[in-house]
Amino acid sequence: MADALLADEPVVRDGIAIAWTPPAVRYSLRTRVPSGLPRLLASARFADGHALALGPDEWLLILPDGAQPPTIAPLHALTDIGHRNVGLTVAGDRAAALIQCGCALDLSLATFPPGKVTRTLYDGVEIVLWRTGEAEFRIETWRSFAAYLHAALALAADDL
Amino acid sequence: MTRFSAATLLAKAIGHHKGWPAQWPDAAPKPSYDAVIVGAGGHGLGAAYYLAKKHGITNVAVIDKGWLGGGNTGRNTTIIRSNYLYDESAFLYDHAVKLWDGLSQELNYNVMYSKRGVLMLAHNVHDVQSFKRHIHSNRLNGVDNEWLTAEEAQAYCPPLSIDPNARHPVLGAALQRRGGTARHDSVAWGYARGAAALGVDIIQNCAVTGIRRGADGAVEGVETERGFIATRKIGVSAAGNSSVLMDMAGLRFPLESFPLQALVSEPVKPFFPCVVMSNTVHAYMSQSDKGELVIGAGTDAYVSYSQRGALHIVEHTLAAICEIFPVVRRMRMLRNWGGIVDVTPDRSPILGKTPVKGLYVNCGWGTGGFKATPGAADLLAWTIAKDEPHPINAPFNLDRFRSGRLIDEAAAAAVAH
Amino acid sequence: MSAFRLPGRGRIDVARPVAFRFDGKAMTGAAGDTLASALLANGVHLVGRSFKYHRPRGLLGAGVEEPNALMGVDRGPGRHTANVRATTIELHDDLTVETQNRWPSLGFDLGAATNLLSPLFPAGFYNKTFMWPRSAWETLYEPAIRRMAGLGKAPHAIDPDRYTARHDFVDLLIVGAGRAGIEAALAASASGERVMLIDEQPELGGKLLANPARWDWLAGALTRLDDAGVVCLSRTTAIGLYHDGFVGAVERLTDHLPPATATGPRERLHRIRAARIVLATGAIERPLVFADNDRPGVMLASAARTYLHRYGVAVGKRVALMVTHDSGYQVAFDLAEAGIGIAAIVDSRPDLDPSLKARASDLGLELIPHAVVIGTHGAKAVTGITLAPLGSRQVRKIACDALLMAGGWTPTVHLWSHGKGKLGWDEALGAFVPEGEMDRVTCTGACAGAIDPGHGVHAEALWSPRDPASFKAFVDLQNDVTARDIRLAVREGFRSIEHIKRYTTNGMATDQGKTSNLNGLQVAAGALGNTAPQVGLTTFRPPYTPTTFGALAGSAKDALFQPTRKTVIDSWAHAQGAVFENVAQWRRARYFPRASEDMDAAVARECRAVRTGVGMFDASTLGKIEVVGPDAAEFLNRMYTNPWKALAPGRCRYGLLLGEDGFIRDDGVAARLADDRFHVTTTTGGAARVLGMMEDYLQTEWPDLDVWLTSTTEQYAVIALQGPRARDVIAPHVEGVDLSPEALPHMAYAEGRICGVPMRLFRVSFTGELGFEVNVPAGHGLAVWEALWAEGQRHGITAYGTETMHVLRAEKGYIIVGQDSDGTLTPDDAGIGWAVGKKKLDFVGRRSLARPDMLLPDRKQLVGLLTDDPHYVLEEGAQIVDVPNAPVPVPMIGHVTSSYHSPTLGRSIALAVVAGGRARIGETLFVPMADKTHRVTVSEPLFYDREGARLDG
Amino acid sequence: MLLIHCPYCDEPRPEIEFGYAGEAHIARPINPDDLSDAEWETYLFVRTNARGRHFERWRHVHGCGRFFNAVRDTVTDTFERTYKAGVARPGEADSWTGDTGGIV
Ligand SMILES: Cc1cc2nc3c(=O)[nH]c(=O)nc-3n(C[C@H](O)[C@H](O)[C@H](O)COP(=O)(O)OP(=O)(O)OC[C@H]3O[C@@H](n4cnc5c(N)ncnc54)[C@H](O)[C@@H]3O)c2cc1C
Ligand SMILES: NC(=O)c1ccc[n+]([C@@H]2O[C@H](COP(=O)([O-])OP(=O)(O)OC[C@H]3O[C@@H](n4cnc5c(N)ncnc54)[C@H](O)[C@@H]3O)[C@@H](O)[C@H]2O)c1
Ligand SMILES: Cc1cc2nc3c(=O)[nH]c(=O)nc-3n(C[C@H](O)[C@H](O)[C@H](O)COP(=O)(O)O)c2cc1C
Ligand SMILES: [Zn+2]
Repeated sequence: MADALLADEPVVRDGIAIAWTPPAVRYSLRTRVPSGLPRLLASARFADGHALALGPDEWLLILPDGAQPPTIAPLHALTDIGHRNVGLTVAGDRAAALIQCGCALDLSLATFPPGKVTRTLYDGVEIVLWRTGEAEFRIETWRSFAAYLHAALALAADDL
Repeated sequence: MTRFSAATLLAKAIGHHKGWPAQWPDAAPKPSYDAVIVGAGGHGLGAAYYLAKKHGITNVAVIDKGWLGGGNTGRNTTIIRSNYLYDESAFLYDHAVKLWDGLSQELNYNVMYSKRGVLMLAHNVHDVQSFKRHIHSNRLNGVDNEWLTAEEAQAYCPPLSIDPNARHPVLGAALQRRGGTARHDSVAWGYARGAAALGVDIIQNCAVTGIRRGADGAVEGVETERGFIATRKIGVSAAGNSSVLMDMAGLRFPLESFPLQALVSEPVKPFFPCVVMSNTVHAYMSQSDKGELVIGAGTDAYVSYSQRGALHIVEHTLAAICEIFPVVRRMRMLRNWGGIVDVTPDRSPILGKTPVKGLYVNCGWGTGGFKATPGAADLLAWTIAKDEPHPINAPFNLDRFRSGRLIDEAAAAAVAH
Repeated sequence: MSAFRLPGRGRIDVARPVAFRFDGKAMTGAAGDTLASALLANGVHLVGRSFKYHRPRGLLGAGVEEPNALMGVDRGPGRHTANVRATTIELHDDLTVETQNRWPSLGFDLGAATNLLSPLFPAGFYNKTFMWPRSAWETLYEPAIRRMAGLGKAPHAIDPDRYTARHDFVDLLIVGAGRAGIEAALAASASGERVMLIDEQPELGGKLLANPARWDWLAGALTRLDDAGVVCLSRTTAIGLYHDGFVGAVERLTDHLPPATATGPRERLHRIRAARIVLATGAIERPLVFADNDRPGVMLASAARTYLHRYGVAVGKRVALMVTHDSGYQVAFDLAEAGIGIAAIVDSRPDLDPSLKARASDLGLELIPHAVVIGTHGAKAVTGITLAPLGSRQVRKIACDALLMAGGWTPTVHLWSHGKGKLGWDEALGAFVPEGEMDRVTCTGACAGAIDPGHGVHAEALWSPRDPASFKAFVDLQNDVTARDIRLAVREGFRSIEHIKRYTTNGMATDQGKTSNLNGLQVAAGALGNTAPQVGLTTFRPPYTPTTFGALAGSAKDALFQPTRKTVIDSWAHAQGAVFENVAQWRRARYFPRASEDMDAAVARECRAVRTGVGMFDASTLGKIEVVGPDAAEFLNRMYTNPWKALAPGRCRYGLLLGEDGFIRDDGVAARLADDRFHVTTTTGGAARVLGMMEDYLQTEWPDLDVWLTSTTEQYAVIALQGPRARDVIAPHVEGVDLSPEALPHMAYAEGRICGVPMRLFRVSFTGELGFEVNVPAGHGLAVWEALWAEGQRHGITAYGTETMHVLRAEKGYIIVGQDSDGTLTPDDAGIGWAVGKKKLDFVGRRSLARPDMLLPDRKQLVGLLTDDPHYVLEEGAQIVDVPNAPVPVPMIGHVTSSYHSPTLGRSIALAVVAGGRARIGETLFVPMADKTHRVTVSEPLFYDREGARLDG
Repeated sequence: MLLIHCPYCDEPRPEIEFGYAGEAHIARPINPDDLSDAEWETYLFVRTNARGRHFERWRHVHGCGRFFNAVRDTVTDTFERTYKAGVARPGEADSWTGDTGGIV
């Protein structure tokens, strides 16, 4: 991708690494028949990637670059949002503490364990927050908010 | 009533100020009145004053559930201006601004009306178009309002940042020079003193709990915490609580009550000469004669009668203030409070008769009724006295929500206050 | 070491001297000092001038309650902070402070003349005067009042410091780390819960820090808390308690460090959500109210104890005490034991605790029961006091260099009250204490009224043989409110404590009445003949202590104030020298000036290019919503005014969206991609609003419809190619789409590939020319743009911005929602009644269109205006009248909504809304400007290519 | 900042994630044409604005995206309960036994 913002160097601080994710295929999947899909706020493996439950009838599918659209149960809607979203990973011992600077959810392991995902806000910007490991998160946001989000996280990392 | 002047002040000083009488007596309710005003805010007290002064109706009570002036009159950011877009609004608010001028002398009470100018900042092309529309309309209505370039705006208000690289650069501003502020408490006190001197009873700490209606549907009086008071004319001017009062008369109104917060900084030496408002960045500020910065912004989002609000609203407000006036970033917030504002669907007030005979209402001023205080009071008094609205408040009737003849300043310009 | 420093005492490090400057004078203190303790150690009591009367003032307290010692702290350019309490300033090297509200100097202040005139300035004086002559208010009085206003220096430079924030989640938050707070933390520390203990002071310990006997326990307790993982934050003030266990707290990170060594953010805002909250905020000692109780050297007794034990400083050499409460005795004993002379202990009570009496006599202290101080002496420091037995005129003078007041204790219930906690009157304490329950919150320790050091009496002002109206006995030292001001207020009919507060300003200063509210209440109660609980307290409001704006604004400044949304083509536009404008959160290229072109020249060139060749426009910011599901057409049919069901896949339609009130909310073109799939566009600013509105109807009114909505605004970059040669530019790069007018007519839609990437192609025009809108996945947007730009060079392609787009569409009379319509216009008003499905029985807003006012003939309607002078461009927002030169108020019948010079027509054009406008077409109307009235002719709102012939290129 | 229990996410979430959406249980008339101007006005504009127990709508807009209903005391700002859209309007606080969809 030719986006300038994606060319930024990863931000590395003590206990924190912030990096853009590689290109991916993404779909918004909507259905009333959620068989084989994770419950709200959960994530699960799906096709060659993951399904992230964002609403009672809404999943974000993140599949490897080049993946074909998945085939799913009847009565559903699949919308391509692969270029709408931009992904970031925030990893390290202080990853949760960093995200906690701008996110009003309790990110302790007890209330936000690995695998949990939700839409929420970081400093007023809507994000999808997905805990991929004890010390690793993936954040998805809309493309035009990504630069702001990245700058806000980098500044918070400086001031943590 | 002792006349207030420098001379009496000097005379009383010699007696260690022991000779001052009460500015208004604390009245006990009588069994009946010619008119009862519910709500001793600036609007209600003023209405009683004008009923007595202009219409000769002096057997009037103003009843409040708390202490007079303790509602929004006592907790607002005191911005006064009349540069509204529509004729109806411009005439309404300018009626008030004309009365502000000279109010201190009329009441013999210094309400500290300060014509320091209200500057409204334009940050984008849309703002510019909208403000110009106001300015042209105001000029033809005889309301002062002028366009300033960004540089002129900064010259008028030096702490203003006009950095062209700001997130929301200032492209210019509308200035109403007659706009300004007045001392909120003094307005309530001045009207209370003036009304009491004309024979009005001011009854505090006495909540109205019911409105009694006769077989013909007309009002017969109010039930209060201190008993029934008979009257044929009730003027309700209860700001945030208007729905509650209307409900007592069996009426449901197009109103919702929201928390609105304000805050003041610690006092510092004067440096901020006027009132500045920005709807795009969303905050407004002035500096009081005591030195504190008086700051406000938008409402909290939900219906509430709690007179408090959330910290994130304050965070946004101060971020906005620091963006427009970066030099205040190190100033400190001294106190932050909330009021209850009742808002109509078109953000304009309802001032007139109700479907219930003898019941008159003045409500829905939302976030901007302080500036209207003398005007609203005068028009409410007129409406009560004549049993019909004055031409200025006639358009602000309840029927408009049925007919669709809304007076929607906000839709026209996204302008509050 | 200075004469007032007591060797071997305090928690300071005398081995580490700290140099600082006070009003320009070099002084030395010790590491661990506050500015206040360092000044006292240097024998300085005079630290400020009062607000109104400019009276000399000294330190009253030792903590945040301090009303007098307000300093301007200077930490370098942009780093001046006004009104900082000397008692909270930690001494560090290079500390530079100056006193406030005095001129030319603290010792000699001309403002003190107001003290002489003070009989003319009782409470509320300004309401009574300055009214005549009327004009003098603006020219004379108000400017004079303003000059007197304020305390600290006004800010003038931008603060270079940073502020940061975070969210904290705990099971238990304890506010206040005195004994009570620490014990609460210890009790919870074994539970495995997340416990957080915060205190505003630099060290945890609260009152224990002034009690050396407890220091070992304190140190042990803090170690245990640390071991148990309790998060302990010092220098962290809980500013307010909000809904549902939310507490805002501000941690000061750098102000205690020398400016040169301070790095990182200055303050951190903690947004704490706690399952349970324990308030252990302690209690504040009350001063006493008597004549001239504001003289430097008159202090709180507990403060003297704190200075002694915590800072190793004697507040005087010969100290007198005025007590109404037992707690003062402990202070006297401690001072005496430290070798400080005690002039006398004056106690208003006749009967004293025998054990205290015995202890006093053991220590050889003179105890004067049943007597009160009735005055103080000295100029800028107290040199003696006058006292009298209660009810007697037999006054006696005693020399002293400090007078300590012990008037009892006021629990610090601020946060409890922020949460709307109830308060009950505690007669023994003479104060309000928390009462009843609050969800999640409890109080403990002195805050809860658990104050053990004996008992006392509480009175309004102390008795005096003199006429109380003849002297100043201060209640609120910072705002110069005296007992007689409060009595005057009551006399003048201000009977509610809230009125008294506002009339006298008692409790409204920067200390928010921490030492004055209770005394004010007592004086008021006395004057009213009521009891204190009957009179009640004023409302506590956040913040507990003044809080930096920057800490609340946080990192939200400059580029991080709000996101600036940029399209993927923005960088290209920037490189081309585009001038941008803000539209909603987006920045959009407004025009692309070449060389020295101004906007008009650039726009004229851009317009001509589109009309005669081809122009290229970044339309990516348009909102896009993908509406998918078997009921998609039915859903749009209900939302929009237009009919949708018959629209065939591969076709587009202009859609108009109303609010339920019948007024235009948004518009856009939608394409049917398949039976069950639409690509709907919205205005740039309306995208989020429209999606929210659609979700609302879908979820709550028509949940039975099988439709799903997804925002795809940012999925696609949108490149508009407009002009007769538009097809030529894209044709070489398009695969899989027949671009011929027959196969792809106006308002058709097709999918294919462009430059090798997938494309959604709309044959639409917002300019009146042949037009295409190419939607490609955003990540490819710039590459496609650049490829088409390169291709276009052969056709003289020109990039154009929003301004040209506006002119072109105005020539065609296309409205812009939000500019030509303003939330008060119906479809018919806007001249787009054709977009309303006449056969539709319902859609959002339809019923409102039948309301009486919507049917009136004099509604404002969209028309065109042509000025008599073709070179004059009307101002947008200018008002329209039908009678020229009418007197003010001039009846206005409409206004100009859009107005431009049309390069195509070589003249000015305008759109306007005019009452009954369509019936006035051909009429002459007037646009009165300040300098001149312009004649205009009403026209159709369509100025160019009436037949629409150019749409096909 | 209020803490609001989203009945869909079934966990408490901070106020900033939500949008307030006005009074609850005001259904859009099936046939608006059948309504008089006064009835239509009532539907459009007239609100209970209760001081005390208030039925209101919220949307978990920056969360699961769902609209839902709540009963809240507008004097204390405390939520009595939240419940899913479509669930019948609860009666008095203590007598109500319907599907809570998550009690606060
Ligand atoms: C924070 C804030 C900032 C504002 N800023 C501005 C501004 O800058 N400029 C501006 O023009 N306007 C502003 N406003 C709006 C303005 O304050 C109000 O519109 C105006 O003061 C209303 O005056 P009032 O006399 O009608 O109401 P109030 O002063 O509120 O008086 C109503 C009275 O009715 C009493 N009452 C209620 N119920 C009963 C009952 N049952 N029985 C007896 N009495 C009852 C209340 O106790 C109250 O005293 C602001 C409001 C707030 C809250
Ligand atoms: N000896 C005396 O004269 C005297 C007087 C009062 C209390 N006491 C005793 O001291 C003990 C009281 O201890 P305690 O723990 O209740 O009170 P404390 O005064 O020792 O501690 C309270 C602490 O809370 C801090 N604080 C207050 N408000 C705060 C806020 N908003 N944010 C952050 N910090 C804040 C204060 O700075 C202080 O450090 C009791 O045992 C009591 O009997 C003694
Ligand atoms: C214009 C204006 C200026 C104010 N200035 C101060 C001030 O200097 N100090 C202060 O403590 N409060 C100030 N207040 C706030 C009041 O103390 C009080 O918070 C407000 O009237 C609301 O009342 P409440 O907090 O008792 O509910 C001011 C209020 C207004 C409206
Ligand atoms: Zn949810």
